[in-house]
Amino acid sequence: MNLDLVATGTAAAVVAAATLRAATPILFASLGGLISELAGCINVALEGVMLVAAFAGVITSAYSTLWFPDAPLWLHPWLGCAAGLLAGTALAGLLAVFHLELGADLIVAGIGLNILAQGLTVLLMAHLTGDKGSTASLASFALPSLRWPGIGAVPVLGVLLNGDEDTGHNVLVYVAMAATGLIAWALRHTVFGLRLRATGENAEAALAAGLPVRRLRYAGLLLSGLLASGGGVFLGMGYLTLFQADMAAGRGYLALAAVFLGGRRPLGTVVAALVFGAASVTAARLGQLAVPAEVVFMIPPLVTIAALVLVKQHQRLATRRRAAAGRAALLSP
Amino acid sequence: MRGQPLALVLMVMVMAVLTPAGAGARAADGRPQRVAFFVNGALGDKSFFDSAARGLRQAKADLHLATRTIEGGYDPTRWESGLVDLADSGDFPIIVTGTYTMGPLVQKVAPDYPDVTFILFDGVVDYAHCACHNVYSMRFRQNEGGYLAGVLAAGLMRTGAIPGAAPGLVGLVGAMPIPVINDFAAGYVAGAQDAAPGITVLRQFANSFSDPAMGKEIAKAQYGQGAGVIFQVAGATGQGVIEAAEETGRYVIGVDSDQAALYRVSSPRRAARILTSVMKNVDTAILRALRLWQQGRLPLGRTESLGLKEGAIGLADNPDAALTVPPAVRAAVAAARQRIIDGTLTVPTAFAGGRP
Amino acid sequence: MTEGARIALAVGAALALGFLVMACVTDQPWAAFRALVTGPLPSMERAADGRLVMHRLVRFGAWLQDATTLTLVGLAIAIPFRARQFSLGADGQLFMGALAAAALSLGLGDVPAAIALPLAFLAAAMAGAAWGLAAGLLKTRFEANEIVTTLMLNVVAVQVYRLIVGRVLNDPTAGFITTPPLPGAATLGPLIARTNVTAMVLVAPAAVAAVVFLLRRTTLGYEIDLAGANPWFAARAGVPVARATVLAFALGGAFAGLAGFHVSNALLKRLPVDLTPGMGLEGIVVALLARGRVAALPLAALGYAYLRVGAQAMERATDVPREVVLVIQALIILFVVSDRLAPLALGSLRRVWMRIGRTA
Amino acid sequence: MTVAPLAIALEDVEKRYPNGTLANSGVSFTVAAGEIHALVGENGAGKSTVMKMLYGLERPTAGALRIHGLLADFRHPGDAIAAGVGLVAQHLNLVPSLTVAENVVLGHEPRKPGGRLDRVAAAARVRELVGQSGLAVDPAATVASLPVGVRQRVEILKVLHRGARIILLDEPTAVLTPPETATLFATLRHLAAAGHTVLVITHKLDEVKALAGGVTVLCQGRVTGNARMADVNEGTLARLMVGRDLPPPPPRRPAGARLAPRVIARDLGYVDGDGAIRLRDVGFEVAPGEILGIAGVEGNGQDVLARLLSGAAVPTTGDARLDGRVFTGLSPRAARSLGVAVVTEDRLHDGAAPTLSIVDNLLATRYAQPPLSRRGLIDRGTARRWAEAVIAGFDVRATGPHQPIGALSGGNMQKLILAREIADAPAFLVASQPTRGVDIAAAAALHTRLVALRDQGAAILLISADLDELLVLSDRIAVLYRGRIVARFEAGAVDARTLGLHMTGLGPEPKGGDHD
Repeated sequence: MNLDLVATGTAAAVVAAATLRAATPILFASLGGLISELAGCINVALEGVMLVAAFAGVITSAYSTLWFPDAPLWLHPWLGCAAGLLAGTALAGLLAVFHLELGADLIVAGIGLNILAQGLTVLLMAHLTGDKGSTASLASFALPSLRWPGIGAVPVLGVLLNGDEDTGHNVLVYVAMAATGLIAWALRHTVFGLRLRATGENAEAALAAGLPVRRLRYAGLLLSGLLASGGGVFLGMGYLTLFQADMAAGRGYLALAAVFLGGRRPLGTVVAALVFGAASVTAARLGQLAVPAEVVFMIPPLVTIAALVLVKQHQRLATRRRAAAGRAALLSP
Repeated sequence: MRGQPLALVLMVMVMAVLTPAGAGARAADGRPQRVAFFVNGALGDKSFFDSAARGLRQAKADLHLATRTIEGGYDPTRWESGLVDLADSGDFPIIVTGTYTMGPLVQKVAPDYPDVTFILFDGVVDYAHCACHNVYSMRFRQNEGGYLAGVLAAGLMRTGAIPGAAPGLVGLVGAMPIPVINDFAAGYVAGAQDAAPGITVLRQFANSFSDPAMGKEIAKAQYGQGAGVIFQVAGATGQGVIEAAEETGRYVIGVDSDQAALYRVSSPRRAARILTSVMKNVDTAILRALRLWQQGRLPLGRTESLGLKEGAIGLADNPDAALTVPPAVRAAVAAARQRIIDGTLTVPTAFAGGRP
Repeated sequence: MTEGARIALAVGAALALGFLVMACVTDQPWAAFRALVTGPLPSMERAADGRLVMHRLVRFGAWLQDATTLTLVGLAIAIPFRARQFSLGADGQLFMGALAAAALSLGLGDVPAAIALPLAFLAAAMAGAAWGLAAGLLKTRFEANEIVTTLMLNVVAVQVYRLIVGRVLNDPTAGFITTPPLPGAATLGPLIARTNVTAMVLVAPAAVAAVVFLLRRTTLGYEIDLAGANPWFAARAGVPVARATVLAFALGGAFAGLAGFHVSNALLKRLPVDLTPGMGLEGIVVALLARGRVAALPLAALGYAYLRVGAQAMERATDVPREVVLVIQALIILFVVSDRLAPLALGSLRRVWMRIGRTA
Repeated sequence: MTVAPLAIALEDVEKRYPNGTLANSGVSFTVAAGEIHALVGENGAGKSTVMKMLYGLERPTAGALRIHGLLADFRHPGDAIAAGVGLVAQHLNLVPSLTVAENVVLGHEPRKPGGRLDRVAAAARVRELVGQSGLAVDPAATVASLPVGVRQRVEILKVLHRGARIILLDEPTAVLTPPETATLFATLRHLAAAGHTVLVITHKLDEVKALAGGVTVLCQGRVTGNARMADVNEGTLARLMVGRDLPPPPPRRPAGARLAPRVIARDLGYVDGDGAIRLRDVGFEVAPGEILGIAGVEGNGQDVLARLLSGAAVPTTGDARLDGRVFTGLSPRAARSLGVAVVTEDRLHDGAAPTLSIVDNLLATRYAQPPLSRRGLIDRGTARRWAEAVIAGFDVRATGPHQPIGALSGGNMQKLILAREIADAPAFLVASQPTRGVDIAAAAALHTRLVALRDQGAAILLISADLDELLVLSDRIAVLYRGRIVARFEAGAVDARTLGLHMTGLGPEPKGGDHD
């Protein structure tokens, strides 16, 4: 095999593996955003959900060694994971209560909950650890990585499947991929998916069909919380092994953008999330060149805008083609 | 019924207005003197502000001062009013604040409150253009620490002791290209070049002080290119660099505080990846300044420059990584340190016009 | 129940809950609470010679300064909202406005205030408007979701701002990344000593009045309203819907740009690189507290700013950390927008009361 | 005498909305099982509220509902469905992006293990229901692609799928052609014969007569009449509904010499974004003082024609001239400035802004010209005075010029829309479904206004699904079928049955050329 080809392939695989890693939190959150959006409830609180989930996960995994000193070591990260999912879902539940029960505007309530998450996590962290910045001083755990045995030496594929350090991808990376497939399938093929889509598209019709619209919306928002929590837990217990104030760093908003960029469809959303992941990896790697960091960080937003414009132009061209064909038919006797 | 809550609020407001301001504020004899620490940001950065806060806590214990830390938040439009409010309240005879950003604000506020003493760390006021007789400022020569880090990193690479790393490559991850960070970097690059001429220093900024995930990604990219050691000057973002070091089995140099100490108990494996940390001893510098102030010996109206010589800058000793660094490299670092203290070596700085 | 009473009740409930949080983190919750509620007000003290002396004017000033910015960014949200566009772009528009005002002020150099100020003012408004226009055109020409485009344009604006402040306008002698101080002629002087309360404090309500007039009395305002109320109908009736929508974005952007002018030429008088994003989001909160009524924006801004300055006062007076303030802020936002909260609470209160009455 | 078991019984039902509006008060009536019962009344009489209460969408504030003798306290449509009640609403409640089968089974889906939707079973179920009821629909079609008449069939199938014994229909014929109506009625009779109970809301009295066995009349929220169909005639019903006698129908235009045409449309064709031909070879002339009626089943190109003629869409081929000047292909505003006015088909969608005030709605077409605005400034005083004059002149029931127009009844809203469109004395008015969903009295008033405009010399194109309306008002009638004009008639020389045949494509081939 050509050595150059292997080198290029390996470099590409490194970037691909990094992209997967960087895209996973966004992917989780954007799947969540998609579900609630399809149920007719835009979830702006994804950012806060991720933050709360990361916090609860890290703190619980660290403290579980104190609470359950006799438990096997592998259990602690999973306890943290469970706590993170629970806490993030609870925050989404709060959003649902404020919107569905108390009549709060969804977007503003979402912003409010983001602020609440920002304040509460730091407040609690300071209260528990005496540190306002991060939990670096706590012995917290990461969720395990899955490594494909026996392919570490295989060029390109080894890097792709087992990551650039041959440690394998975090289990949550696989969960995210599985969740993507599952959600795409469930939305299309299950009764629940049908009902959820019907609720989001025409709530009145869903109500008239006897669907429990409010309960479906709760389900949409809670599910979106659960998924976004997955992203938060990955940030704190996979990507990193610590909680840092404000560590979601805008990924929740990016995820929301991914939902719209992906045309509110599962596959499109996944592609958009990967694009955002790739953009941030590019930003991390382009910095070696003489490009100002500011310019690099403009890439993801500009790509998003360009994509929105191009998609529209594409649709327009298709429409124009169809219309031209119709016109020809009209003019022919 | 409807008007009642509003009336209650109004009553509270009226009562508050009638209460005299700053009751019991001015320090009477025998009561601890009150020190305010104004943070133009928030605590928890694991390095700079946290270190300063540590100094204040130490002062509270050692000097029996009553300290209060006020976090001004990240919105710069509120810092001026925050500072003026502290000075104006009359509650605090001395106000501590830091960073170059606060310099011009102190310069603006201090002349209006001649009875209040200001300690400005890691920042300066222009004494030539302001009547700042009540301001003591100190700046740090962090480039000297950066230089030692560079000597250490490049020296270690030259030994070829790090498996998989390219010998001619070291890395640096910064938070943002601000002068203080550039100053660390300028010293680091100079030190690396002096120790191993022709060595390449990879440099990248994360564009954020608080995105460890980004820090980790950048560090992985640099390690992936072959860097064996990365000097992180990135605030909380740097925690990601440290994690990347652990995962890739390479090394990192911390900044501001002894960052190995952070992990020594919780994660010894990680601590072992931190060769050392370039210490910027803001805490001891502040403690010293407050002590001098208490003794009436604080040199007001001037800037003090603090570096290796004064003990304000230094390398932390990390026993966990001690075995990693060969004696020859240690010796080179020690020699460089001595030459800087002696004044035989001048480290380049990122501050325009040399010393501000 | 009137809207005012409902909001008062919601704020009261949020403060009460906030008080509980405070009680958990400090042993002097009452002092903290008092500081929060009375912080922004100046206090009077009888001096030794019997005269009344005003104290804490700086907090009062901070209140007005904050309310000024908030009113302007509130307008930036409220105007596109009239055209049913949910713009989140006030942030980017503010950054571009501040940048334009500062760049122009520096570029003009030594010219009289009568020239420098109006030009900087206009430059800020136009830069903000241009940034708003971009979102508007993306919406009308390409049907790009405005929530996404404005969020993305915000990121771009912040990076452009950092690029230019850091690499073009940078003052190398400053020791931190910032522009040089703006020329005195281009900056606004304080109306209250030792504060940055400037003429902008009058510009903000004037801007609100102008917008109210625009929406109520001009054909453009009518077009914006109609385009927002029912774009399909507006189009059939002959209203230039796309133009009205784009102009609503641009107009909103102009006011966010003015908020930028307020930041650069009145508050900071130079631009540091670390101007934090997020003020645009505050604009959304203000616009929603005002329930979309433009005339109510100054009131909402004053109320919200009062809370924020009170929060600072609280932090200064006690050991309550600033994050408590974030929590209270969040609670107020949540409670105020929860339309059904007050009736629900009052209803259950009444039921409890009746039950007590029955058992008694 | 044995009493048939009662399927529906309302006992002194009151509904007061939280804002204080009293929609129903003391409403009592009964419907026997297997009966087709009509609920008639003017718009705003409270008919729809009764339906909503029976379907669990609203809860009565006093009184009781009984379904098959059991007290029904529905909190949610699910409860009503469980009790065997189904509703076919006036604004059809379907999810456009889903298929017919998915819409029909929504809420009661056939499942496969694992919560999966059984699409095969769903389609089979729909085919089975189609077979039982005779309502022809393709289960795999996407609802968005179906014409309104077919969508309504989907709604009925939906109701049947849940096994409803009681079927509520709210104005089911408003969007149907005569043949479709006939099919629907046959289906309903068929269902009633099979033991279903049918409650129909309508205000078309001939339909009541043709369909129902019993009738209940509502007026202003109260029951004003309750009778067996055999005992009443249309006149008595109308009086019960309106509370007074109806005005006579507008006088027909005296036949005279036809003037030179004012509006000439030639060869109009339109292709939409999907490449579908929606209109082709449409040509007609309208003389001043003439009303040209356009008949057709909904979705055969009427909406496209109205849009082309009012500047909302650009024709792919052909053009139309008003007094010699081309006015198609221009913007709506430019078309209006040439003297074209339009009453759109769906007043809530693109005929008005429901949340805005009456004044603001009236302003929409004239705000940019004196005397309502000068140099970009709107003269609010003049606007208010104009609105007050319109409210008085058109007998609009409103609290004042600042009331949101959406709070008015359909008839009052439509009066205001017509008032706005004819305020500038247009040379050409395109009126689409001007009296759809409007009560009898308001419809009569609107007709009078249209005739008055005609008599002033305006050319009017009247597009309507209501054949009675077309026959009464038009001078000539053209029939649109699949985007073409397939037949043309002098109004006096045609009846509803013939029109209906042409509308469904069953008429003889069109004779003659494109122009008459």
